[in-house]
Amino acid sequence: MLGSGLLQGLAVTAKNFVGSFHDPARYTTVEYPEVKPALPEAYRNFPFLVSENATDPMGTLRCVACQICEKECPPQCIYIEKSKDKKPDAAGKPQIYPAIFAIDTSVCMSCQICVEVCPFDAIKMDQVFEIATTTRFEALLLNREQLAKPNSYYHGIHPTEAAEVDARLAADRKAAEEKAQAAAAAKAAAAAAAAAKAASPAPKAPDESRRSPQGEGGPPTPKPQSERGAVS
Amino acid sequence: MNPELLTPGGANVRAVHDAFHGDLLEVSMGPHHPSTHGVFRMIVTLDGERIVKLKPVFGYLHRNHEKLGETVSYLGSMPYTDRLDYLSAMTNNWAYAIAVEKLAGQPVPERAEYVRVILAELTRLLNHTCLAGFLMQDCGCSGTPLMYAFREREKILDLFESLSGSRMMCNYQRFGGCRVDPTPAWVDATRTLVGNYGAFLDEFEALLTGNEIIMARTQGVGVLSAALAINAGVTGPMLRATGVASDLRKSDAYGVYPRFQFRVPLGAHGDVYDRYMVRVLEMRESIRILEQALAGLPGGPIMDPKAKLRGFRPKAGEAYGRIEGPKGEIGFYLVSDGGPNPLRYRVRPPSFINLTVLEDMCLGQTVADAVIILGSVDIVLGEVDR
Amino acid sequence: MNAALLFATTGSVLETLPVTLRDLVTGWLPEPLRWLVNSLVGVGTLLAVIGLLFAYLTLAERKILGRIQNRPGPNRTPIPFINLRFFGLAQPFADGVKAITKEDVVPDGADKVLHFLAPVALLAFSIMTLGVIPYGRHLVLLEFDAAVLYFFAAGAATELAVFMAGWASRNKYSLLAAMRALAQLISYELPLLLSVVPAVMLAGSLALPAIVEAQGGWSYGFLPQWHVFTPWGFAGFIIFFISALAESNRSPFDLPEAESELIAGHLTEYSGFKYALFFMAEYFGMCALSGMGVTLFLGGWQAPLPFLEFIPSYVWFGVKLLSLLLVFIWIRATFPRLRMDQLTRFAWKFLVPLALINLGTAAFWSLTAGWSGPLQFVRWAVALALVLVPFTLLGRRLSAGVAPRTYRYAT
Amino acid sequence: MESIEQIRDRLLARFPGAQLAVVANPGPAAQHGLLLDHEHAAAIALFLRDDPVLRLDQCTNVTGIDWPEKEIVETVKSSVPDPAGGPAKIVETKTKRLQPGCLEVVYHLYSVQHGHGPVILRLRTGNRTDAVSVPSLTPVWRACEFQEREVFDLFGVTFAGHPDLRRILMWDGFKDFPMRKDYVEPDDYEWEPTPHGAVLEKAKVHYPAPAPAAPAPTAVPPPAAG
Repeated sequence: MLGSGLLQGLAVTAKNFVGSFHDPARYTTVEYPEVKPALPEAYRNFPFLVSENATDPMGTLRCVACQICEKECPPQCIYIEKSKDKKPDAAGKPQIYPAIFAIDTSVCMSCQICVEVCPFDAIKMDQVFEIATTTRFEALLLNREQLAKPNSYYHGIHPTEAAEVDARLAADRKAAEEKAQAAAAAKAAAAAAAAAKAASPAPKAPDESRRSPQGEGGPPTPKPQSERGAVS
Repeated sequence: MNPELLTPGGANVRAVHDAFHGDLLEVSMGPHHPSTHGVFRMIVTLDGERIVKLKPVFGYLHRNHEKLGETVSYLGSMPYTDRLDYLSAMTNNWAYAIAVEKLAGQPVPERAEYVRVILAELTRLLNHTCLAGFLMQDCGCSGTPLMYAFREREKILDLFESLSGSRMMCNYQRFGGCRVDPTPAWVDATRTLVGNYGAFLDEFEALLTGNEIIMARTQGVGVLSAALAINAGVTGPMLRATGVASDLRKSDAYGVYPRFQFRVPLGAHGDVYDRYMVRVLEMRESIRILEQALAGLPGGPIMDPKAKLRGFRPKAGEAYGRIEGPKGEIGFYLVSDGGPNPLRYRVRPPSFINLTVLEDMCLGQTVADAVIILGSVDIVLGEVDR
Repeated sequence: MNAALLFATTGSVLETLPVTLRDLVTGWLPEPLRWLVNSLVGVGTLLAVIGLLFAYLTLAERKILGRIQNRPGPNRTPIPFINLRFFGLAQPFADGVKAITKEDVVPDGADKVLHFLAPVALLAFSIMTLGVIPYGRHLVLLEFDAAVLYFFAAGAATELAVFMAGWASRNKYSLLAAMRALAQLISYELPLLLSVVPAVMLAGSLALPAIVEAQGGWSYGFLPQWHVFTPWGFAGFIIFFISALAESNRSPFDLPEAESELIAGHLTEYSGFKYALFFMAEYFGMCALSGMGVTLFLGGWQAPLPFLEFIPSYVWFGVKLLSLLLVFIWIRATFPRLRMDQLTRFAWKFLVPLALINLGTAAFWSLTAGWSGPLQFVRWAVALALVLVPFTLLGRRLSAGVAPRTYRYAT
Repeated sequence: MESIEQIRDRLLARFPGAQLAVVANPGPAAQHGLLLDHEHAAAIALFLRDDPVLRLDQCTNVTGIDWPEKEIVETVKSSVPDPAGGPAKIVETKTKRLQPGCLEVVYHLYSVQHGHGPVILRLRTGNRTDAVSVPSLTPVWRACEFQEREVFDLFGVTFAGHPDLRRILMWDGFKDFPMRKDYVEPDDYEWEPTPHGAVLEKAKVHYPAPAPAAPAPTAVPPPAAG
């Protein structure tokens, strides 16, 4: 009969009216400034630079100014200038460091490609979102000091990921040390034997192989186009 | 085939114009109009409230996405694809990933294929739910269906956020797999959502599908013939609403879709109501696919271990990869010269091409109809204007 | 016994309380002046009460709409100085301040005089309609015999003001809206009037208090003799209500200001306080038509059950008025908008014939008032058939070609 | 579906004078194209659409490619017999030649009816400057209407026979063709300060700071220092 669909609709809206008072699945509003939403661990917004030590953030940046992120950044919002000198990093090894590291957050789109391409785990995604400023230009251009945040902060926002990173870095460091020791031992042995050998290769920077195995991609395997599967 | 179908407007304009003799009124609907879904513009010539001519105007959101794609690396385009059709970032990602994988001959592990199907079908749910809400808003509902649609959409976006880190700009697919491996907790949460979605759809349909006003407003409005739809490159639910059985999930059988049991709903009239109903029925099939995919989700790596992230340079050649996006066929055409950036990066935007027939559908209808016809095309200006 | 007496006396005291209060103030005045001051006090009170009702109706509408849509609605405006939110109860006043302080933009090409006059005229006509409604047993501001005619004459004039606004704005959307408003007025004035005729017929008077009085008493001791509880009255009430929705430009008949099609229709070129005046007039019109509906079909200020009579009549009127207004809001939250041709077709091919048939039903009902015993059942059956059969047949005709569909699947 | 060579052979049999060439795709996708001549393009397209075996009823994707002029260095190895009678000497002669540039329009055809595809049609312009016309396929597939307009808008290819060839994404008064490889973006394209000083420098050139003494005629404020 004419109107039955309309009455059905009225019943649905009435149900929702009542439901919004007792059913949290219907009434999902979070009243924001008073109540903060619980962020999932994977949540990302704007990158920051990881430093090992909270007391000396500039001195213990993991970043070695390799400029890979600057090159890969799709909207080109990262700007890096390498240092002229070298400073010891957290492990005590002399490294080039970023003399200028700036991220224009008015351009950054939080895509986290910089994080993915970084071979040193030096740049990670932050979870800040209350970042309104009163000016459009300078305040949104974050410099090295503003970007550096300690590893403990990283553990606070992405605990699982940070633990993995730390374990990997520790393993890499250990492997590097062992390699260096072995090299030193070999060197000493070689020096003792012939005393005319050139220096053994310097220990390599943390391993890159986990993300980008060298060598060409896999063999071309076209998708099975002919495979017409179960059609109901 | 009737050759007059091929001239835009053409015969229809004359027929309609002969039937009415009043003075014509030219109205510019948009770019700032509540129902043009962004900054779309239609220059509408009216006779009374009847439309005798309608010319779409594009480009208010144009940012030359394709040029951007040529200036950044293959990987760098991935986050930009999120911003094409910003309601369905996951399917855009997938279409782009499929094109690049074709170009480079990159295999994808099975688990990643399953995850891609799950995310694509979630995106379809999200997109179609929102579309139904928007369409009803265009019909004059005071926001109620839209708010229900957004309520459920938020739940799907929460899933996307906890997986990819972002609600809408997911940037999740990679060439040769996916970026993050979903945790068992995430899979459980998805299962819960999928389990509840049918009940939501029932309620949503109780509000809308049988509503006499909606049926009166949408049935017989904006009729599109199957012949014209095929010829004009219309794809997706719009094509299926005209009764053409065309679904790339079946015909291209990409990914692991052949492993799932699902049906393709078809309309018979090609009007707005059919377009709405085809989408609703598609959502029910999506739920079936999701249930099967979640049940059969295999273990294993999420990324092909040989896939390259940095220094990705496919050999010279070209590839056109396409998938069945929620709005239709979303395709990417890539030409590589062996460099790190594509030589040519082309997006085949479904909603842009579906707009080809907008004038044909609107002629002879009223202003009020034009609004819902546009709504039923399901456009997102980020993709139309690129 | 004592309790009943107490109730009765308090009831009558409360019943006459507004009049007593007014007489306390103005009773010492000489006669012609007293009449004038009394009228002014009445008008002032009415405007204050209805104005406050308007303010909180907007808030209630937004809140209820919000809750229906699973969101809280406006809840953040604090009460000034004490900074308490209190469910956003200060929202209407914040809206008012905002509307007053906003820049008033008049389009360059607009007819400035008409553009200014339109909201004023609209508000004036809607206030005029409020004057004749009996808000309580002793609360009729303007009591005269042709009240029904006066009400509909003033109500129809509001649409002319809408046309004025659309025409004067010199905006294509406004013009389309103006045309729509006129077509809508012509289409729905007829069923509105036709649905009122039976009520007038049965009361034998065009005066509203008489119509209310005619609905007094209870059949079988519990069923109020309101018109809505008779077959013809129920049908008439539904027709009246639908037409009232259309007359007050409310969803699903809000075509003149169709937001998704015509941006804001005749309101497109209005801003600031003029816009607020349109808004106010819309709500006044809604209140007036609801009040008319209550008066004609829902027994006016009559209590629903005999033992509830101790509650003053104006409270009953208020309760009924508010529930009707809630239905307005509920409908707005649920339904989409009709198209122009469907709107007129619905009026001419469905409501007008039904209203005409309803006239016959009412005549039958009044002629058979003396039937008793088993004949009562016959009376009800015939009357119900006279309502339902045309409804079903006409409804089927109207919705021909519009039906839920079944869909096939590709193999 | 038939291979591209089979299609070419059938087309050659059907259209004897047509100049058809298979454009091989060396990549793993192996989607080879068919280069058409302008003269027969529309007829061939119509044939492909209506041919009962192929029924390429949907033209899903139309796009342009800009091939700028390219200097190609070819190394030819030739063996020069040693006059002294020793083993032949291999001499490498390098020749430089200029590969002429062109604009190419690519059509991806699929069959909705049979569910196969793609067949890729390619049309090339004579050069990138004056002979930039190709025949329009809009009369065959309506799907080309907006996409050909887009190619015209962004690449500057004119389509002969297109019913409504106007700019579509850029505005009507726009001069250049932004998707061409040699397109130079205007210097006022983006002038807000960014970490990349190059943009800022360009902005400074475009918006010279008004001289402090003279009454500044420009209303545009100088960009804030970055």
